[in-house]
Amino acid sequence: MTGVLLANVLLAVLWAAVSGSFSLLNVAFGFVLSSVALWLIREQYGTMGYLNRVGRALSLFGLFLWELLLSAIRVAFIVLKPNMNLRPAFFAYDLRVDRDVEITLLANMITLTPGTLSVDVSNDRKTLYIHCLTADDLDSVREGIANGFERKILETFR
Amino acid sequence: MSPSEFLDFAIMFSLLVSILAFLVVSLRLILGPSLADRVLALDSLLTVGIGFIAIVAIKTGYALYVDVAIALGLVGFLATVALARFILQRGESQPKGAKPGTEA
Amino acid sequence: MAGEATKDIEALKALSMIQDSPLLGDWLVIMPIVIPFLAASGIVMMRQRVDRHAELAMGTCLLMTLFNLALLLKVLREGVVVMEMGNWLPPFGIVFVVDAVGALFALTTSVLGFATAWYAANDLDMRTRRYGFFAFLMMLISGVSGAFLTGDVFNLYVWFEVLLIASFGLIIFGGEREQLDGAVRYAILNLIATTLFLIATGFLYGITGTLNFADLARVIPELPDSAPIETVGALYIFAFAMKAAAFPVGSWLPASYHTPKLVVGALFAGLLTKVGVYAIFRVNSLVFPTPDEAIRLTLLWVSLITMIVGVLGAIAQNDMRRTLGFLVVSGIGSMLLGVALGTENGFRGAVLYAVHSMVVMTALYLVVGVIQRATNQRLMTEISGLYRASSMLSIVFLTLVFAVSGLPPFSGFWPKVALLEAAIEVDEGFAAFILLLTGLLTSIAMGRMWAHTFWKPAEALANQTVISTSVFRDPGRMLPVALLVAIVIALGLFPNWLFVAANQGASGLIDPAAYIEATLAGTDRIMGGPSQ
Amino acid sequence: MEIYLALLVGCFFALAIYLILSVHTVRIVLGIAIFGNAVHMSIFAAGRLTREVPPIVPSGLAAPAEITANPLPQALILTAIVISFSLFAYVLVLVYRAYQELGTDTSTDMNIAEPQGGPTPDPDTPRGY
Amino acid sequence: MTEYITGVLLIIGAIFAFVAAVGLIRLPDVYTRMHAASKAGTLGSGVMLIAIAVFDGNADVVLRALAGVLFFLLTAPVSAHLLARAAYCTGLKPWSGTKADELSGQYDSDSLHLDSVTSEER
Amino acid sequence: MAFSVVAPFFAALFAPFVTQGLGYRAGWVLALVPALLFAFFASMIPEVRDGAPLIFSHVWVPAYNVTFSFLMDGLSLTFALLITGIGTFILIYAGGYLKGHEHHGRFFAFLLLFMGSMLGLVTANNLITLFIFWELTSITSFLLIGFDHKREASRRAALQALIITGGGGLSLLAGIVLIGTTFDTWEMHEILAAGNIGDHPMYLPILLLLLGGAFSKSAQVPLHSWLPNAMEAPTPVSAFLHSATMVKAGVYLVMRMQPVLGDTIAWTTILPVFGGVTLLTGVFLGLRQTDLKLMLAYTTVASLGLLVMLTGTSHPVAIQGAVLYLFAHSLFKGALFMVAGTIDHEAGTRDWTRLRGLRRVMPITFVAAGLAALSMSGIPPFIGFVAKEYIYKGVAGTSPQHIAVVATAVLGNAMMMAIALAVAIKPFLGPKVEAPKPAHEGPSMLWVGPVSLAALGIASALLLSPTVDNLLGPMIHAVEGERTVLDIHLIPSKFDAAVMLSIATILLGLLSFRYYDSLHRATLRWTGWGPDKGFDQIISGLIGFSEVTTAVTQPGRLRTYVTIVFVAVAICLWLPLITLDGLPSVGELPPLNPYEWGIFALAIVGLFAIIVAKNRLTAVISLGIQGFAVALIFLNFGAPDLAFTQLMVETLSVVILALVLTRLSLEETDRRSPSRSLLDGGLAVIVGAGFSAVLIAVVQNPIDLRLSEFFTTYSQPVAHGRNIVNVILVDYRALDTLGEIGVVLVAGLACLALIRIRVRKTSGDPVAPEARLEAAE
Amino acid sequence: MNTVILRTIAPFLTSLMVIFSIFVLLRGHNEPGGGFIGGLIAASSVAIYGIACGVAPVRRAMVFHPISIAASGLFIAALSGVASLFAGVPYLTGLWYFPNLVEGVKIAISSPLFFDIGVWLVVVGSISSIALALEERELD
Ligand code: NA
Ligand code: NA
Repeated sequence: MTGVLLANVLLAVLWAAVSGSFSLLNVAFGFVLSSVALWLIREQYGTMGYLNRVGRALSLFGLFLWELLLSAIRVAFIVLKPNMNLRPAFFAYDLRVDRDVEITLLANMITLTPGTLSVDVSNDRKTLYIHCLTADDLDSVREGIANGFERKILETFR
Repeated sequence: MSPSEFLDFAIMFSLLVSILAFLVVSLRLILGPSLADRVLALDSLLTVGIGFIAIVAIKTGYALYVDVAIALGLVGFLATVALARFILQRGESQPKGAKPGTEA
Repeated sequence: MAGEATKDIEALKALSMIQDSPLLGDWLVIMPIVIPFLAASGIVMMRQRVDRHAELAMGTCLLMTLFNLALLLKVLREGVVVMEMGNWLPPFGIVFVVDAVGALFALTTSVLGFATAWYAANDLDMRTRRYGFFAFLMMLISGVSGAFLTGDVFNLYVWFEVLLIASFGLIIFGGEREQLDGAVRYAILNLIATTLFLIATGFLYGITGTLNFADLARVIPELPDSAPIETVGALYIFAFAMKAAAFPVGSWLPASYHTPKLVVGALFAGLLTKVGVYAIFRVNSLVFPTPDEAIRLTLLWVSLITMIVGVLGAIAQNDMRRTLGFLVVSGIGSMLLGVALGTENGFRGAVLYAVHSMVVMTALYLVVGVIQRATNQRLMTEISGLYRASSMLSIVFLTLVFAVSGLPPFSGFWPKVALLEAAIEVDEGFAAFILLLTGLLTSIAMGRMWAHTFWKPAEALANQTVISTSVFRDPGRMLPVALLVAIVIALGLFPNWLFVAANQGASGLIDPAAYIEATLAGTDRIMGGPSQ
Repeated sequence: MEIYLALLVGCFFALAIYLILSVHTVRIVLGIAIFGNAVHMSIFAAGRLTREVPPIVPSGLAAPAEITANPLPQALILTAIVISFSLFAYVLVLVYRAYQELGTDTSTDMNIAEPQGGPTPDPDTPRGY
Repeated sequence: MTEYITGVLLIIGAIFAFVAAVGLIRLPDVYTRMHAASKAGTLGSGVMLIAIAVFDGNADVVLRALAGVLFFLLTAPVSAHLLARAAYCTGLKPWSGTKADELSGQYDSDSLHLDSVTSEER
Repeated sequence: MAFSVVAPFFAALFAPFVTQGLGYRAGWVLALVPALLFAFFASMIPEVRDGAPLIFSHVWVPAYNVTFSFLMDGLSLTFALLITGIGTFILIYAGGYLKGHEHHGRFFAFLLLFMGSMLGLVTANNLITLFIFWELTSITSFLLIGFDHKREASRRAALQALIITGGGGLSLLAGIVLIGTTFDTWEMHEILAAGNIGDHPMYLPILLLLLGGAFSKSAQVPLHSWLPNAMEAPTPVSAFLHSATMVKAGVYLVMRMQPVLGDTIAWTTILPVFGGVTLLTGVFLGLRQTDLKLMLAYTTVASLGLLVMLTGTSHPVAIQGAVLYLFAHSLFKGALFMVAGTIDHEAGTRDWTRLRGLRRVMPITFVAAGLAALSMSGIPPFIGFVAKEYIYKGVAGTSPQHIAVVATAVLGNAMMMAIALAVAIKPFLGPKVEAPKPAHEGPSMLWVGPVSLAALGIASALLLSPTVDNLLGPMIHAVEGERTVLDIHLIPSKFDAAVMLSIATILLGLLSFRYYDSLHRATLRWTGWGPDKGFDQIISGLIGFSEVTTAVTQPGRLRTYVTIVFVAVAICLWLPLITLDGLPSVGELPPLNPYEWGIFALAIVGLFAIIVAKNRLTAVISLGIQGFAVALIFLNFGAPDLAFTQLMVETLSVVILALVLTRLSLEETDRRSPSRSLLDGGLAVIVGAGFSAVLIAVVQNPIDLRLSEFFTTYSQPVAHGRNIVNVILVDYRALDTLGEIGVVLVAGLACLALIRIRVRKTSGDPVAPEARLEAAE
Repeated sequence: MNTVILRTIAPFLTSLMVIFSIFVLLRGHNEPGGGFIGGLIAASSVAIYGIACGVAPVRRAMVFHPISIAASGLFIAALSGVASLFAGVPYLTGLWYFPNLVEGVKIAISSPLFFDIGVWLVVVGSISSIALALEERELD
């Protein structure tokens, strides 16, 4: 996978050199062009997996941004309402991801999305402790994480 | 409202709101009550500061101030990390009233 | 197209830069900075080769001494020497402007640096070196030299900070608790002093729009409003007086100078306060040549009280190092007297006194260092029997006792006569009296020290002093001291060259026209100015 | 405009000095930090203020098109800031070590370097000859 | 058009920043306040950086603005995590209205070792 | 000539080595030095007698108009001959006296050093040169008095001599400098040529200052006490320095300046009064003593008083008497001191009450003592007699107010005669008593000197006319300042008042000797305060005063120091503004933007938060707020680089503070009493307002932007940089930056050392053998 | 601090910040930035690395002792001015050289650049060494 990414970057640089401009736009354009080229040779070198993964990463990122926006708005509503109806709680979440990078990514995403905030990961990396603002139904929150970010992370990285 | 008038309005509005945010955050900083509250307040202050720099960048037309904003984000993170550790160690290693200079 | 652009640049360069190439000799001006900087960084880079640090430092100081000697001769022969850093026209770039005073002081600095490095090379343990003793030494010397040579007031501030931080580094070596206490006092008070210097510089820029000494000398008389500039003058004098450890803001010196290692105390005593005095010279000469009478009178009284308070403090001490600290203060009073008199002879006396005091105080600290090494004691009441223990040490110490008291035929005599003459010729009889009284009290303080520690037999004390005489036979410690004592004697017996330099320096301080001309002539040629 | 800043600077100075006059070394250190800031702003104001236009030559021009802020004080302050920071770091570490070794952060309790803290004469001063 | 987008982004950003500030004041304990700070605060400043990108439009500025945003997104949750952890470990009690605390008792008070809990244990 | 003055110094350098090789016999060898010098000076006699003063000038400090120059006239020549002549005998005597002493070589060296100094003093033409030698005699005297350094009395006496003569020296120096500024020269011959300056406005200060020096050196009351105490020195020193030569330096100075300063009311009042009082005090105190050396010392004091008194009359004949007496005194007193030393050396005591009948065992010494005592008593045909004759001639022939002078002279001389007889006769005559040591005649080294000097006392009187023609005549001329015709004879030509006074003196002296014991006891009845006790009181008072002063000026409290500093700052800020009417007026204020108010408010909030902060972290974070506000101000006023740096630095400061404060446990509250708070607050507000006011005053006038315009113009085209601030930092003012990174490096290094240094906990061991550094890596 | 999240993210942030700092350094002659600011950013990154992963890995990563790095910076800066000795101009005079690497890609090699690199090294080395030493001190 990294090999393909490297190839992609190298091709983009080659494009920039050939076209005589190292401006950002040109390099970015070269990157897209070389992605297309890599897509063309997908059968010979199996580059499709790489491209799929890039696509899934983009989709994860998009989901994240959207959730962040929602989350911020929700916080705004809570905070600006005269009567903040808070029911906070600390709860444990059983992790399926077990690599450090994935755990970190997940924890960060949880923090930036509505109502939840990662407090810590247990030392054996099995449990993520989360603080949430409205603890009416913790199980549905857990489920939302499991089926949302955690699944997407697993898809992207595995 | 012409585009530039609108932008001027938006800049002035956001500047004022940012400053207001600064002051409100500072209030938390003074009130505390816990150390974590104060560190959180400082962290928020820097976050708002990043926005403030962005506004100034647009106001002055020097978009390169974005670097200042990024740098502020970097060191702001460092500050929070260091202070969080400070809280941990203060809470842990040296209870109140411990006599100084007892080590080594 | 490209050629045209190049031509444009050349034309602009002709307007903004000095056109003549500097003579190779002009590089002497910057060497007191560059050499120790390179040496200091080299020492730190060679952290693992601790054994080479001392040699490098001594070699550097020796080289600097040679260069500074050449520089002094050049200045004495050719007048003020200037180098424009970055080739920019003064007052826009930074210039180093070296007159006789600056060159003389720089030379003294490098000599003292050599002596202390030599002594330290034989006195310090490897751990002290490992943590950069010699790097601090190098930086201290470069800071002091920079302060003596620069022609730019903000640059002067920078050198002040260099020497300050280097002294901060040096003061903590030794591993004693009282050092930390002394260092806290030293650091906080000195930090306040340099900060005041900085703000005064900011104000000065705000008033005059320039930072170059020579340019300031031209601009300030033309100013419409005298109140702000007088305030700035007062702030400068204050900040420098504090650095110089004048009464009543010099308490930091007796509070701290006795705490570090003796070799560090020797360096400090020789160099640090003199930088404050030198800065007062410069500011007095170029920036505020006709200070308010009130400022001058204040300075006069400050100088007199500093002399007396210093020497009384010296008499009151039992710790030999503290006595020396107070004597440093007292000497500062004498130098300030020369400045306060405001005459050419006054400046001459102050310059002579400064050189004398630098050498003698350094030597005294080193001698006390030898004594402490040998006896493991620091109180006069705990040390005795040195007279019998070493005649070499006795000669050295006695010479310094007489020198510091201003007795002939040693280095302290000539400055005293010159200052006395300066005071008498402007009818400051009381100042002359205080000057002489200080000399007498100094001889009492030091004479008692001599009687108690040297003449008094070892058996006279309840705890008989144990003297390890091998220290007195250690050439590594005794030779640097002997070198300084030889200088003290030489300055007493053959003071003519020193008078030549001091005369030239003092006349330059009173009438800085040559200094200004040397600095700004090139600019005037290009931009049109007073000398056109 | 400078006048406002001057007044603000006055507040900075006053607070800094109040802290430096404290007996607690850490407060002194904080005071020194604020003192530095006050000085930097003083220099800034002394070099006169210009709103917003930084002293940067726009790309492609030989000189700025409009009046910029005065660059020299900025350079001086930059130098001063870095120096103050270095000294601040040193003093802070020094105070910390002094606290560790002397067991106090109160300057009135630090009396090792100058033991005779009172007006009584030192009985140790040698007398006789 | 750029002006309008920029202006709107600025206003949005400022409002979020303000929200974060108000949250900091109004919310009852440090853990709840962190929600406000980490979400609204980050979004607020992020949006304003994007406003620069929109306003300027030069590739290098856009790239740096985006990199900045990415950086904040990376660091803000870490800050929150570290602070919350530090607060909890040093015994800062959550607000009395906190419904549940599954973290309670999981930290070893000396080593700060954090145990895991399985769903069965819950 | 210069070489002859410098020669003893060189000889001194070699003396220890010579002594190492030859032992006590080195005295004979080293005595060659003064002997040769004596010959050299003697060879000058004809020239000096016949002509004008000889001047030998060498370039020394041309940049300060100081020459190494010498003046040879009758006055200096006589002194030079006395110094070298007596010095020869003293060196020989010292060889025997200190035989076997561990520091014998050092002693010779000191003696030779002194001799050179004294020669320089009396021959110097340049006043600065004179002063240098003057002080050198003080220094060598200090070393010689303290030679027996193990005894506290010796150390005290040495310091006392140094302080009193040194203090007097300073007075002399002031006088010399005043002469220099008055005459515009320091060359003696030019000053002498200028004639009497009695009318000059600076006359009195010059006179008083010079007399300060002369009186201290020549032990005039009340500065006399050091001289008897100086008898702690070994006897050769007493004989040489403290009778024959050094103490005469003051007399020399008075005589030297007599032509210039003499013959005024001040001169003829001050000198005779001090001299007379000294004379009487000297003999009175001399009578109290039982120690032979002390008796001689007090008569020396008295003789010096007599000399000063005589010179102070400015009467030509009195001056003749003074010159004769000076010459005679040097001979007989030197001899008597050596005799006293020999007795001490051989009999083990100098107490005349314990010595009797030594004439048999020490015949040669007795002869020397007798001859010297007779000369001292003024018995013909000794030179002492001639001196006394002319003294009386001088004082008796003058105006009536000199009655007092005459009476003083007669009384003083008579008592001195009594003491002289007591010294010379009492130990030798009578039945032999048991001395601490079995006495016998000393070796030749111990009697050559006294015998020769005593013999000279009679020889010079018998050969009076050549002595006067060649030696004393020119000296008298020098002191009088003109060449008067001299008429000096051994045998009085007529029976005049002077002869009567002489006889009266001898009769009174004999009478006193007859009743010496009761006289001695009578003087002992008077006990009380004297300047010698006063010296101790002054020194201990000085120490006490120093302690009190230092406790006030150096109270040891950091807060006090800081307070003083800021009070001084407040004065520096406000005083010029107020006195020069520079208080700024605040006119039209330009409006501030609302958000600018906000930034200012943020800064104030930060400051406020620091004050109210109850714990460290709050204070640290509040520090962050104000730093952040400062950065915003920089940003707002077009300083992105500054804002950038400020943000980074403030944050890093907070980080380092946090790192450090982790281990610090500090007081939560600012421990200040309310009054102290008010005081500190008041001072802080005054200083803060002062800075504001000055800053406003600074910005009131327009600024000259030359520098920045230059930078702006050339940054891009010449320095190739568009960020002008950065170009200033790395090009225009790169040297600042270089120094500054030096600061950064050293700060890092210093912090490193500070953190690593291990400090000892015990404070018992006062000197650190080595730094306690922990090996880090 | 022993948390998975910080330890995971810190190296990444560190490398990002170092790159940013070098960018700020090189760009400083024309835009806000320069050796100081760049150096401070890099030092911050070292501090983060140190806090997250411990001092020993940082020391290994830096290879040389940070204070030696700082010293080399001072050496470079001081020496960059000496180059002008050979150009016959005074100390610290800016010397510029514009080689064409590739056609159209002009880069500037200059003594002020080396000077600024020296500044960068000094700031990085010095502040890192203070921070690391303090950090080590925490542990003992
Ligand atoms: Na000093
Ligand atoms: Na820079």
